[in-house]
Amino acid sequence: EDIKEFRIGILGGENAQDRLNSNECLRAKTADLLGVETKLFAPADYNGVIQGLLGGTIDMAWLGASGYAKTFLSDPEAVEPILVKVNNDGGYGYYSIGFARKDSGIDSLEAMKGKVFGFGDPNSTSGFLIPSIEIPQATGATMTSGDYFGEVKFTGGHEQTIVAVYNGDIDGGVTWADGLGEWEDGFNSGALRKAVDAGLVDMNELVQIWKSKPIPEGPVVLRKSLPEDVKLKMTGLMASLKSMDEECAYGVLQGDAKGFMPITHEAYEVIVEARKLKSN
Amino acid sequence: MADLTGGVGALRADYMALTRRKRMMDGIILAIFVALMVSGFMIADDRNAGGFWSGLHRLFDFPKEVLGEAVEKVDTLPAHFVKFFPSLVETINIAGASTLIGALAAMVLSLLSTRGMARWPRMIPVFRRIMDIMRAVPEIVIALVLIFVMGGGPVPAMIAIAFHTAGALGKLFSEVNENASLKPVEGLQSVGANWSQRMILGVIPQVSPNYLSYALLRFEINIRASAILGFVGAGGIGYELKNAMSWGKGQYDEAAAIFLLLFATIIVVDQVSSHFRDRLTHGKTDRKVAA
Amino acid sequence: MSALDVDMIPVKMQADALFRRKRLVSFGLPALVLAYLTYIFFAFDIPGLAQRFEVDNARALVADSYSYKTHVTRDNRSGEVSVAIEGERKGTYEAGTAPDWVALGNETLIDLGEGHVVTFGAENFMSYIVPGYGEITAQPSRAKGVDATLPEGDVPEWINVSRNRMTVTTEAGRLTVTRNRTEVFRYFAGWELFFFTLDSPYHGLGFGEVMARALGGEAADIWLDFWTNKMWRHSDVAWALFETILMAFLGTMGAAIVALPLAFLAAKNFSPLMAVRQVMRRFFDFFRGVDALIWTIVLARAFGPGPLTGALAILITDTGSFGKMFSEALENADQKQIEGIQSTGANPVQRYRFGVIPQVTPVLLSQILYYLESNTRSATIIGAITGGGIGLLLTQAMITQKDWEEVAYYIVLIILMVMAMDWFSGWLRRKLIQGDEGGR
Amino acid sequence: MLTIKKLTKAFGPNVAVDKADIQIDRPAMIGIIGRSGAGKSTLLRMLNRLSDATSGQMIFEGRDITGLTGHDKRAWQSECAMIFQQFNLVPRMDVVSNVLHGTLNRRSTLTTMFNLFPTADIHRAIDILDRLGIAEHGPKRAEALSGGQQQRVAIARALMQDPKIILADEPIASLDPMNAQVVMQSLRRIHEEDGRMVIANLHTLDTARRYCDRVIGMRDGRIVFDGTPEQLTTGVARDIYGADDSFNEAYTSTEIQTLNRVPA
Amino acid sequence: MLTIKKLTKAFGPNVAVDKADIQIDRPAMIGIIGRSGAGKSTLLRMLNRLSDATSGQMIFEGRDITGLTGHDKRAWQSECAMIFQQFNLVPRMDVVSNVLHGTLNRRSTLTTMFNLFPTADIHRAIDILDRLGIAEHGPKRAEALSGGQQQRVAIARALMQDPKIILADEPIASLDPMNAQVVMQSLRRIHEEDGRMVIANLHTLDTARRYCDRVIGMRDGRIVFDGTPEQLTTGVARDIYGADDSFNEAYTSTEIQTLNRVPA
Ligand SMILES: Nc1ncnc2c1ncn2[C@@H]1O[C@H](COP(=O)(O)OP(=O)(O)OP(=O)(O)O)[C@@H](O)[C@H]1O
Ligand SMILES: Nc1ncnc2c1ncn2[C@@H]1O[C@H](COP(=O)(O)OP(=O)(O)OP(=O)(O)O)[C@@H](O)[C@H]1O
Ligand SMILES: [Mg+2]
Ligand SMILES: [Mg+2]
Repeated sequence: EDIKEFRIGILGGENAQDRLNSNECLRAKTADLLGVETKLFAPADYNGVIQGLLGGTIDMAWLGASGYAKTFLSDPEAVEPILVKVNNDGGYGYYSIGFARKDSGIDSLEAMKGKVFGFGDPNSTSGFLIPSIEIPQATGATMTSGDYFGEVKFTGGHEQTIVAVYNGDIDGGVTWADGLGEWEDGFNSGALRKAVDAGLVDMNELVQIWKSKPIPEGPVVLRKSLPEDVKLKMTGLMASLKSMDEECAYGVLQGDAKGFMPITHEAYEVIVEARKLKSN
Repeated sequence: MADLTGGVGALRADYMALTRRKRMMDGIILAIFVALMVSGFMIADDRNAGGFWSGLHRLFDFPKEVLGEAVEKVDTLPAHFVKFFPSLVETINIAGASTLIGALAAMVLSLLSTRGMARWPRMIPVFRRIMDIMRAVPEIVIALVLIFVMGGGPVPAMIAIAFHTAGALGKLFSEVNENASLKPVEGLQSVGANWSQRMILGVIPQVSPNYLSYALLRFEINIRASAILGFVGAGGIGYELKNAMSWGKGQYDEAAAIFLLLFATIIVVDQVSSHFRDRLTHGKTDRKVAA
Repeated sequence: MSALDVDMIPVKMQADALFRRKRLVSFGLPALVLAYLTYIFFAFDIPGLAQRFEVDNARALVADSYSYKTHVTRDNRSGEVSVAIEGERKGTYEAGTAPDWVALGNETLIDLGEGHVVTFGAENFMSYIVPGYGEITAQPSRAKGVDATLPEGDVPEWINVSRNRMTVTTEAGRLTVTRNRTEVFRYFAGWELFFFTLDSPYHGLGFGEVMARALGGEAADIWLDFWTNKMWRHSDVAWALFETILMAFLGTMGAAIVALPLAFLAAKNFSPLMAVRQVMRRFFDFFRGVDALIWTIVLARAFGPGPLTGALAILITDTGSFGKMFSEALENADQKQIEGIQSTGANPVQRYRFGVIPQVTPVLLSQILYYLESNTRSATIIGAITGGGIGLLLTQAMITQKDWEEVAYYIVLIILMVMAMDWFSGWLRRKLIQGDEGGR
Repeated sequence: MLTIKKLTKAFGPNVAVDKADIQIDRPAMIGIIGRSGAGKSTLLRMLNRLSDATSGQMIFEGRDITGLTGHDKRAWQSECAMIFQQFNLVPRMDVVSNVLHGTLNRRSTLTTMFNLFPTADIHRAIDILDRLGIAEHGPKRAEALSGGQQQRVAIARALMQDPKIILADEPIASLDPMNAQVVMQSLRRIHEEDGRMVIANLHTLDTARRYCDRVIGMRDGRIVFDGTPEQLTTGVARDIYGADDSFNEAYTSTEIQTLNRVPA
Repeated sequence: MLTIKKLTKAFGPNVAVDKADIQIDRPAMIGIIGRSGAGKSTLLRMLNRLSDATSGQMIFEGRDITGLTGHDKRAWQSECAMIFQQFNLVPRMDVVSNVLHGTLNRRSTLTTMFNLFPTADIHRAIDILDRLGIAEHGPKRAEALSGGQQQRVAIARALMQDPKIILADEPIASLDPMNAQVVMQSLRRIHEEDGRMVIANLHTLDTARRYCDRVIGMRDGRIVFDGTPEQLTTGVARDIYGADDSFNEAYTSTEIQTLNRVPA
């Protein structure tokens, strides 16, 4: 069967219009390749794209690992991972970074005991899923408010976590970073770097209190029920994006990266298990 | 007699012309409306990720998923109710406090912007524009800005809702004021009462039942608004609902419990307040006005 | 006379009692309000909030909303200097060009005004002359960090220096130095590149000149450059506004169309069965009680993100509201007119058409139009959470927490849009309700 | 022509019309009198089938109309026009449209939905209005007219139905004496010129005497008098109104007396 | 005592009061007559400073009251009570509270907000109501009283102010003759017993004649008569009312004539 249009979902982190704009070239290429009308959608949160994939109203998206796991758990037949972003250093991982204000005297998880701790979005891998599993392993206590931390909150997203810690609304929080480069710059890329670039925070005021094991970058997924040739064409297009059009790849990959490489569901089984664990 | 039929003939012609004109106007208006609706629908349908017709059969997928899990874990619901009750109280408090503060501000603003009552009659247009602007700002805008400045929690939501409420109620209140009699005010003026005395004694007693009725209606609306603001980080039950909802499978039982709590609250408040409003405006025509 | 006084004693006592009661009420009510607000004061931890209040953030927000900054950045590894408005790629000056207050060359001289001068020297060296304070220099390197030198004396509050990073904030601008980068911000009032971006030939021209060129036949080009401005995206913003209004319009009108027949089923005097009526009423309560936002989430699965989903969510909620209000209006309908029509042998549909609709039209119309305005606001919020439109632009601009000038722009647009809809619906209401001579 | 047999209407334990028997052989102008609550309105409403009889029969030209339902009932209603005390017009619509409502039974739902009445009907409506002397008010809204004018619009609507019977429930009770006279004269003229049967509830004896060929008196739901105006003596009236010896006919006729004082 | 000099009030091009000169030396009961629109109300409202004069001066006991503002103006208003045709009470409040409003100028906003009127004041209010014969209505809402009773509450409020002057703007125009008499007699008694100056706009000649020591006639904003009731002949009245020879004094006095017919 043929498709009449192709719909690409884009996840947040940047101004909606900027996101649409940096993916505009991808839209044009897709439309050329598939010969059908192609549209971009940039809902406000992870859930919007996930619902779209589940409901069959979005055909391709670049999800976070946790978001992929959620999709998989809701309906294993909905989507399949095809590609993952590869960093300049050849890896495809990043880190969840725990941080606090320097002047609060907190410099480690131990010092956070009894303090207020903030996660980002519940569907974020680095902002919630991984830390919510690895931090209890480190502290030996659960993440329930009052158990180890005085209170555990969701701030809503990486940006909000950073601002909340910086303002002192919460004592410590987690966000993502590539773990490369200098702390003072907020690493080479990630939410901290963006905040620094925006002049929102001064990294001199912050300290790192925790760092996760590497987290796999989220996959680019396609809806399983798409026709095979569409899947093949789109996989090819995404994989060769960097070599075809550097400028476009920069926008789509949200920065400098080596490109995409193929990946399968197996790479995310750990995350799926982790997520299952967190469901009550 | 011929003259008479001629008269009737003229009347007939006039009326037919009138009817034709009216029919044409009706037709044009109807056509414009239908065209707007149809083209609007088509644009929206086109801009949407999924189409209307193709998505229709999936309408119940999501409720089914949520209900499925909720039914499966129905025994956890009472525990969830207890767990989320404090958040519900917070949501109600946000609505209550903001309605109260908003209504007080609206009272002053409306008195200042009603002819015959205004403290500074020349400033009436200024206060009116202020109310228009306060009314036009969606709560979420103020809430988001305030969350940025002072962090999450109930206060930004309270301020945001109170701000909007002041504008919305201010307009309704000033309509009420306009129907109030100025005679008592003049009577009080003649004894040398100052402005606040004239307002407290001369106006407020006349208008308070209507004020109260509108404020109650607003309270209903504000409960919903404060739940919504929870979605953007302003605390209360909306925050819990958003977290449970967006986590998805695995926490849908929580989502269902929160939803039931919220829904029950809205219904209860709605019924209680409409009962009181009926009593307050008993006999008068109660013009229900939108948010 | 004394007998009269005695007569008055019970009256006076009665009055005293009355006033005691009144005093109780007039003290009691404010006291209750005050008690509640006190409770709120502590329940919402307002004292703690005052402490957390970030004056800096507020200042940054306010300042940024009416001003913009230009970044002059040197990459301390490659030595390249770039100038970019708001530090964005689309606001970057072409290599080798810069605004007139930046002199490129072997040494880059940056004049921040009022005597503040920053120099990017050779070998990553930099200096900043602050009038009334002295010269700040730094020599960032991989080995020794920032290696800053300040004038004698205590380090003032506006300088934040550590081994690997230095920040200097003055009225003239801001300077940050890390091992990798040296960056200077200079602030300007206004919204940057609001009309034309740097690559447009019309950038930097005065209004008069642009007008003159427009009259000279370049109007279409000028409009295109403005309309497709990459920084402000006027066309996208206009489209978003339209989408928001579209959601409100479709939702409100659709709800009215759906609710009208259903309202008959829920009205005491029209509903065939008590049970039907009760069921309809509960349906209305349900549709109304679940907010449009939650409907958006429910509908997102079926229809995906987009304006249609938002419009349908509004439609569902308002079907509840309208259903309730319409059925109340119908219950208040005058039975005499209906009976008059009935007595001619009209069938039920005709009875409703002529006996009911003409008398409820003004009530319904005014309610629908009130909702149209209020739904414009709701559509903004719905858009903010999932749907699209100006609300999405606004929340996204806010989440990035740097484009406050865009936020301010969107807020102004939203306020204007809502006020325009308010005015429009009021105008239409007056027009339709007064002007429909003869009824319909 | 119209035969009413043991027609009864009970509201719960309350019997509003009690085994009424009426026999009418030729189109006549009939007045029904009786004090408030006697059952006059209820009787007329049953005839028009606005309410259902509890028991008994109504037969018009050999056809039993008591149990008609749906389409047949509406067809009967269109043959049997009703005029109300409060006019029961659609106040926000123009006069001609109100008159056109008399044709609703003959037109399809769809055309009427969009207010699409045939031009011929519109012309006839204006002619009828002209006959009643109010054609020039045709384009006005009904609510803009005086009471007497509105009642004439109601009569026009009735005529538009081209009915065999016109029922009028206290048609002049809300009118001032001048207008009352105009309306009663219109009804009488319709009866005489078109030969239609007119049954009118009246609350003043002298109106009944003056305009009707036959008067029916009701009391507590029962028919207690049926005869010509001449037979309606003060004694009989006392009986109908259940009054004692102090009964003065003038009590029931304030309005027409006033009317007599007005130069006609 | 009270001197009014060239007092003028113009509403745009319309001169409502035109260079009025009045000189009053001792507390008197003064009636102002004149036809509708003559400027009576405007004059009184200027005296009470409810509206501002366009030009001219008002001097009371040596003090110029024309230009007072803010606190001083309100203090003057408290010395100069006003009674209105429509009573201008707070209808939803009880009678005693309405009377207590007379003391507002002396009380702070806070006091009034919390209803903290001193008990002594409350008792005095009741005494005043008693003097006017309506003490037993004290706890009722003002709106529950008849017109005459409400007007007496208004007088009580005026007395509560303990004013030097009482201004009354057609105090009996909305009252029936019985009540009118009671109200006028109350005003007269207050004048006689307390020695307060009373200035009343009246619209009937014989009321003015009966109750006043001095009558001022206005026409088109100007003062055209100023003298004792005895000097107020029919000719003068014709002048004031701008009537021609067919002028009949009875035209202005329907109510009191009716009063005379009512057994007192
Ligand atoms: N819908 C109803 N439900 C209950 N009782 C009714 C109803 N309609 C009429 N009745 C009763 O039936 C009796 C006859 O009423 P009806 O209206 O026929 O009297 P009427 O002769 O028309 O009086 P009037 O001159 O006041 O119009 C009265 O006792 C009335 O209370
Ligand atoms: N607020 C106002 N604005 C404009 N014109 C006014 C105003 N008040 C009064 N006038 C005019 O001033 C003139 C005098 O009015 P005023 O009310 O003093 O007359 P009056 O003698 O009290 O008449 P009445 O017996 O009808 O109360 C009239 O022509 C009136 O129209
Ligand atoms: Mg009747
Ligand atoms: Mg007057």
